[in-house]
Amino acid sequence: MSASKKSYVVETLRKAQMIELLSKGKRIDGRQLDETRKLDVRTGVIEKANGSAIVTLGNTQVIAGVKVQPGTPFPDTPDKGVLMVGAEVLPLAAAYVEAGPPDEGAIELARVVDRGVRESEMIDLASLCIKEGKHVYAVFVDVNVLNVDGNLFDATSYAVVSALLTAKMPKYVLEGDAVKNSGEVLPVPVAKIPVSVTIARVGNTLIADPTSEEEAVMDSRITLTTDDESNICAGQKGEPGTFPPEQILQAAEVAIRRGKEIRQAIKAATGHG
Amino acid sequence: MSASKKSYVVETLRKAQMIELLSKGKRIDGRQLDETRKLDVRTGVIEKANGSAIVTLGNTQVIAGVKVQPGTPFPDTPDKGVLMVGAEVLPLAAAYVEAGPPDEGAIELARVVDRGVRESEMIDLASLCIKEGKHVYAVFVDVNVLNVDGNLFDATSYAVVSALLTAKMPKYVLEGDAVKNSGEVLPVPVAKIPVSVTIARVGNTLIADPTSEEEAVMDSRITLTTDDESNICAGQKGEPGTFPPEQILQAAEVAIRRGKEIRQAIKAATGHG
Amino acid sequence: MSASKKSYVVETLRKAQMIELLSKGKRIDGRQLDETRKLDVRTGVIEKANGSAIVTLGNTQVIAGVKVQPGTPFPDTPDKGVLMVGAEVLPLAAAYVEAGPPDEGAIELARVVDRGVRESEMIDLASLCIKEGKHVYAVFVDVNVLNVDGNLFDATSYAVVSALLTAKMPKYVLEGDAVKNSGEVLPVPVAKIPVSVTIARVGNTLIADPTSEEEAVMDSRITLTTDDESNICAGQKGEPGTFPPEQILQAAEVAIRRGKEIRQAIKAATGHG
Amino acid sequence: MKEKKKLIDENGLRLDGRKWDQLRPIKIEVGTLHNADGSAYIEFGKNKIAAAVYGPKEMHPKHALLPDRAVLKCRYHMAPFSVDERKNPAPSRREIEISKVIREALQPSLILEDYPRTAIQIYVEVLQSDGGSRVAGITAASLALADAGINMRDMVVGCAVGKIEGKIVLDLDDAEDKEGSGDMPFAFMPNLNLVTLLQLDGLFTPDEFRQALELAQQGARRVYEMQREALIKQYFSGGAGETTVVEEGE
Amino acid sequence: MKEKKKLIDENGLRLDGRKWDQLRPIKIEVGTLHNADGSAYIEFGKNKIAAAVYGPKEMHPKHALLPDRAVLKCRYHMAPFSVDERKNPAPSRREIEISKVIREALQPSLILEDYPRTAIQIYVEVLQSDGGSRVAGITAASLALADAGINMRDMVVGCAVGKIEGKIVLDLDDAEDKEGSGDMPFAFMPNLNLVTLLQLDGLFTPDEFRQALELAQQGARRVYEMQREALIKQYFSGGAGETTVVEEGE
Amino acid sequence: MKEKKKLIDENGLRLDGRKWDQLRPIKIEVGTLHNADGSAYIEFGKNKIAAAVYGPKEMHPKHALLPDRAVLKCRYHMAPFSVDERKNPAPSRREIEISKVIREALQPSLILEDYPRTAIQIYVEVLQSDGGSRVAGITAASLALADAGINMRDMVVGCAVGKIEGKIVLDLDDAEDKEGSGDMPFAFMPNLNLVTLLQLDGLFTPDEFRQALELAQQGARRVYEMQREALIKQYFSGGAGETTVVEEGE
Repeated sequence: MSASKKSYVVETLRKAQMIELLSKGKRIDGRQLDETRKLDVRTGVIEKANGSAIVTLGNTQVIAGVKVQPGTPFPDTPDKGVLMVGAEVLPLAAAYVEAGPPDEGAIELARVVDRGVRESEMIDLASLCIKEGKHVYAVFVDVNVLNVDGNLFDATSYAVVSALLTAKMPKYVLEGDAVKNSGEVLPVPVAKIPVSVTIARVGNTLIADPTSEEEAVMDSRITLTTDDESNICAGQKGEPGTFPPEQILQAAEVAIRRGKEIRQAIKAATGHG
Repeated sequence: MSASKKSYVVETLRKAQMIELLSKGKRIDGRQLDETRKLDVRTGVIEKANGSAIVTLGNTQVIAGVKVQPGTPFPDTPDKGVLMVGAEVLPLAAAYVEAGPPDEGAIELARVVDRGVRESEMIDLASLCIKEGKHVYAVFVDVNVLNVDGNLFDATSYAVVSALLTAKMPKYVLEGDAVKNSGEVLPVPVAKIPVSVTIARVGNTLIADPTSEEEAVMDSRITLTTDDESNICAGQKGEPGTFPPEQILQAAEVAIRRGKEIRQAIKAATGHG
Repeated sequence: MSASKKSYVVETLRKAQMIELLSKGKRIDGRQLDETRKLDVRTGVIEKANGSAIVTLGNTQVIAGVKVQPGTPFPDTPDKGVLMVGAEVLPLAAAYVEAGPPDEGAIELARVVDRGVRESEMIDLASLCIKEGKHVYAVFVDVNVLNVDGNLFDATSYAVVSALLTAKMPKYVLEGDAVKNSGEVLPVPVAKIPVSVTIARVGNTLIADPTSEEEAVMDSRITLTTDDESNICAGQKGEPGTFPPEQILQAAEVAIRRGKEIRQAIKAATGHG
Repeated sequence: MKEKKKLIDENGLRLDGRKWDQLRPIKIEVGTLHNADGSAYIEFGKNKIAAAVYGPKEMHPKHALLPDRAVLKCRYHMAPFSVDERKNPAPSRREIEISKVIREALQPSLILEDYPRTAIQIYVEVLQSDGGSRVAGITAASLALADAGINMRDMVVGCAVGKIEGKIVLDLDDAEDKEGSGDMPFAFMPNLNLVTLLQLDGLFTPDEFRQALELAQQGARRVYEMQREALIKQYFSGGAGETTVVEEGE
Repeated sequence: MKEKKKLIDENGLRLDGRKWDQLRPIKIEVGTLHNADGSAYIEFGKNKIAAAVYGPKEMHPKHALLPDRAVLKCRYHMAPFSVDERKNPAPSRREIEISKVIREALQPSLILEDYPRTAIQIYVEVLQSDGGSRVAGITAASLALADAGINMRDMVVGCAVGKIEGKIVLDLDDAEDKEGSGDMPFAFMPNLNLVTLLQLDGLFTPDEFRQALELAQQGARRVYEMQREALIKQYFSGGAGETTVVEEGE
Repeated sequence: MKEKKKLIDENGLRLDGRKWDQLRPIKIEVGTLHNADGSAYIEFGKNKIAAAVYGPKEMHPKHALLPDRAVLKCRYHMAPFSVDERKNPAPSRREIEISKVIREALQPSLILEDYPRTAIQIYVEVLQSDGGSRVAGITAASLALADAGINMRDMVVGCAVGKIEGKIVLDLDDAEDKEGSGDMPFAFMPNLNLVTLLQLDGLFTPDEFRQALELAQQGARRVYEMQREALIKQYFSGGAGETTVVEEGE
């Protein structure tokens, strides 16, 4: 049973208990405050996709699949490939999830992960143009959440990045004005490896990579994405709480430090080590 | 008032009563177990459609209209015409029906009828290509249910088939790269006449062409569509009940036998006799 | 607080009171029966739009914006520009309005205003063709209601007309088969100035330009649009009440007379005086 | 609307041979649908329209019921094959607007206070569409309401008037509607002498508007005769329970 | 369906080397998802399908609950990356129909009367799709129902039969489904000997239909052996609470 | 984001003549809408935004009410004519996300516990959009909440910071947002010194991030002065009930 859907009465009790524990620097599952959970990355799980990855972060599990198809560029970027990141929290992933069009939470999730990939310039979209204004590669990355136990942002981000790092796409060539599959296979042109780290604020304490139980009592969270050079390339504060400015800087420090470890783990799992 | 929406209490009583009657080989309306209701087919009822038919099966009444327009082929069948069958149970057809997008029942209805026409290769789609990959005839068949009294599958199937058998379409020709109406009129190229027969299981008894009252107590139904040579070309078991395998073979026997009679009736009514 | 959403109990009391007042030829806000409220028109309020106007009619306030873009003609009018009028009653405009797709009231509003512009041939759509069958000017007029205090039909109509009268559009020219912005700027080709006037029937009395409070007790309304030569170019009776035929003729007389005054006011405010 | 074809010939006859004040052929049937509480079918020119009524019945959602009268609901809908170009079955903005004006045209005729806390649902299904489908639909729906036994103050009957070749004429068909320069759908309670629907597109001088309003009433009263005949046949000539057909040809 | 490729070679073997009555490789796991009340995962050829069950749980909306039994709900859904061409994530008409037939195929096996006024929700998520995804999904969903501890009369197990090169064969894969001339998805309660799902597309003579029905039962019984083994391992071999894997390769 | 144009000239001035730490011209009005319980209007550069509040009011649907506090709802919406290319009026995914972050940015300032079992609804309507519309919308919405008399812990005030030509600058406009290399929308409770919204796109070194956070607070405090002035004028200078205008030009 997921704890992400907050029951107010339970929440109050739990929160008091958890804050007490946190005040002693302890977490319910024994982790350090800034420690992230065990990360498992399996790639190439969906043969019909150009790239795929199942990421397990604690009990949170997501699957990402990449599909590359010939497409039409957006009018304002006629010389660039198209990248689309979608996310759905499958209703089998937690008791509170309902089937239907994505709610604001799933939309935020997809958009934050999309910006993390897009703004870091992870994918060299300029090299995905086939004929300016007419034909480009369209890269669809779809993420389905299979089990919810907190911190969907990071699990999704790692799955997307791992699927893209291991994706192979057909080389498309022009034949007259039409696009043809050349038969050759290329990697998706990856320039950087952005890694997001989410820090929750419970009471006045910051904790990294919150579980559903921790999310149920958090006041706010901040997700910060860093690139290989420890630049911050995406950020999103969420939930109806606040951060003092100095805690945002602390969060950035954790995101950079833990981000490096996670980037290494992803590189190792995807053969980019 | 329709009886298709099941009220559980009434259902239990009715079912006991009906099973008792059926155990004596009798039906409420006096029909034999494998007897279908009176079928009336009127074609050419909508002048603005390329073909049309109103089919009355007992108190169930449906209208089908065919529209033929120039269209674009599906990418995986560039040399074939497009056939689309839609069905809507109009809200005036029964008290339980609500306006709105088609529910799962209407979607199943449309898809089963569509497969019955498509998989039997009733329409020679290959002859409906104008220019491969570019222009084909698009045949839309839309069915509206006007009154519900059971067995919408068969009434809809007969209406679709009758409307197609009597449809006339403009002959389209190429003029440069564009499609033009030549002024000539052609029949829709019909190769076969598929006929569906639906058998319901109530208790352990099979009955053909159930009314709404019978549907309200049935355990399951099976719709089997046969072609002119008594091949089975579509099948669909429905409702949350079961069939012993041997009753499926019995149902097939009824579908073939009654199908022949109904095919004759449709041929006669559409001038294909 | 808006009074447009009728509370039945209050409605009955109010209506009795208002009918008594009206029987003495008086209105709650002191107006004559056929008097319209103070009209204020401000144009050019949205720099990013090709034309715009905020219209304040009593406490009713609406904003209209015009966007002109290259577009494709409708198949049945290949030699004419495209005109689209949309209307949304923003949820901030009254307590009863809910966010979501436009309801039947908003759809009626948009369609009546659209017909008022379209059927009066206010815009010379023939002159908005760039290349027959291929490229035309598409003129979008969107109206957002900011505050509801009755008679949205007329306020919206005046805003649309004022925005169109002051709109400037780029001159598009053909370059090969493509459309290019020439850099030149043209006015939108306005041929006439249609003006709608809405008359409500409360009991047996007709009143012009009803407020929300008056609408809450009206039996029916009629909106009549006239052009510069006092022809009637659009009409719409609404609400579940009636009009005796002779009152429709009275309403037409008021619409023509008051329409002239309002046309003058709009001309003055838009520099067409 | 621009006039391209000659819509009235030298003998004063319209494209389909009618005179300026002549209705298209009409056929009316009552009690046509088995399940509905009331139903009627009308052919009005090429219009073929089924109308049905369900109710008074339980109101859903509960919070929208009215404690002192019935809620009236109406859906006007066109079959995909009812028009020249296949129509998407999802309700268009046009259908939503027409549903509203039809409901408002019928409501004044109904004594909804007799059915508090209930809903009465009207369906108008256009199987084939020609000019004037909304007013033909109103005529049929009013019959379906009577067939359902809903208490009424009067019948409602519809009829359009238009302007072709500069002349006000009765009951435009599709071609006239498309090529003509004005159309005015109209609905009326003939015994109470009250207008329940009026829409207008095109250009009418004040005087033409007055003529159009007069002609619409005359036309509506003629349609009313047929409507009444259909009801009388159905209920007072032993036809109750059966389908009654009334036809007016030319 | 037209046959273009040679689907059975001179040795009687199919494109992937199988004999006419041979199943594709199957792998089954039970208890794979942490939050669900019951779950299972199946690989059936290239099909990769996760099934999960939530319930019995509170029924929403209240007015749709049944006083004497549980309401069974089912969603069959394909991931956008599960098929060759990316699929729009919104449910297609195909997915809506299959959700219905899967629900109706599983319902006869469940003793819903034991859970009045509740809802039981089944999810079938196709992560990768191959021929026969609906029947593989049924097999997995029946295991998820058992894993959730829902009272059952029997397991349900699915298996398709098809016609290629004029011959009735077991368990079509994607290529055979596309190029073959008939497909018959089938689901079965093996101990009660009752058919719970049957669909058919293509052309079968009455005799072929009889053969197909026979072969489908044989195939389903073979899948059932694996299904049973997975359950026994999970619950009677100390594996409870852990994920159990059963594999049948070729 | 790629930098193509020269966004800062040799005198250190930006395209519109501003210095690196300078805000665009701002105009604020309170109490602008007649029907809303609270309202405000802001012009922030070319942004023109109306904000309104309805509530505390009855919560629908009932089952979603909270027994111990109000439910806060928020809709951020752009008019079709507010942007260069006409925007479809249906809410985009972008608008849905921004509605969420605005709500979460305003909620910490409100004492929702004072209004159990009710709903408070915020509307932010962008009539013309420029860089920073979400934070300008937050500034206006916080004023509308105050104007509606909702109990608050502090005001919320928004201000973005960005990176152009490798330099951290205050308050990007549309051109700078498009051509620049980073944007960080930010909202703040100035008296409590707490951040309520922070988003970030682009590339910031850790040091730039620290600078940006500092500059954002400075900018927000400057906007707060205007916000406060507008409120004081409205409520303590005899302006209550009237519309108050505060302007800061350059």
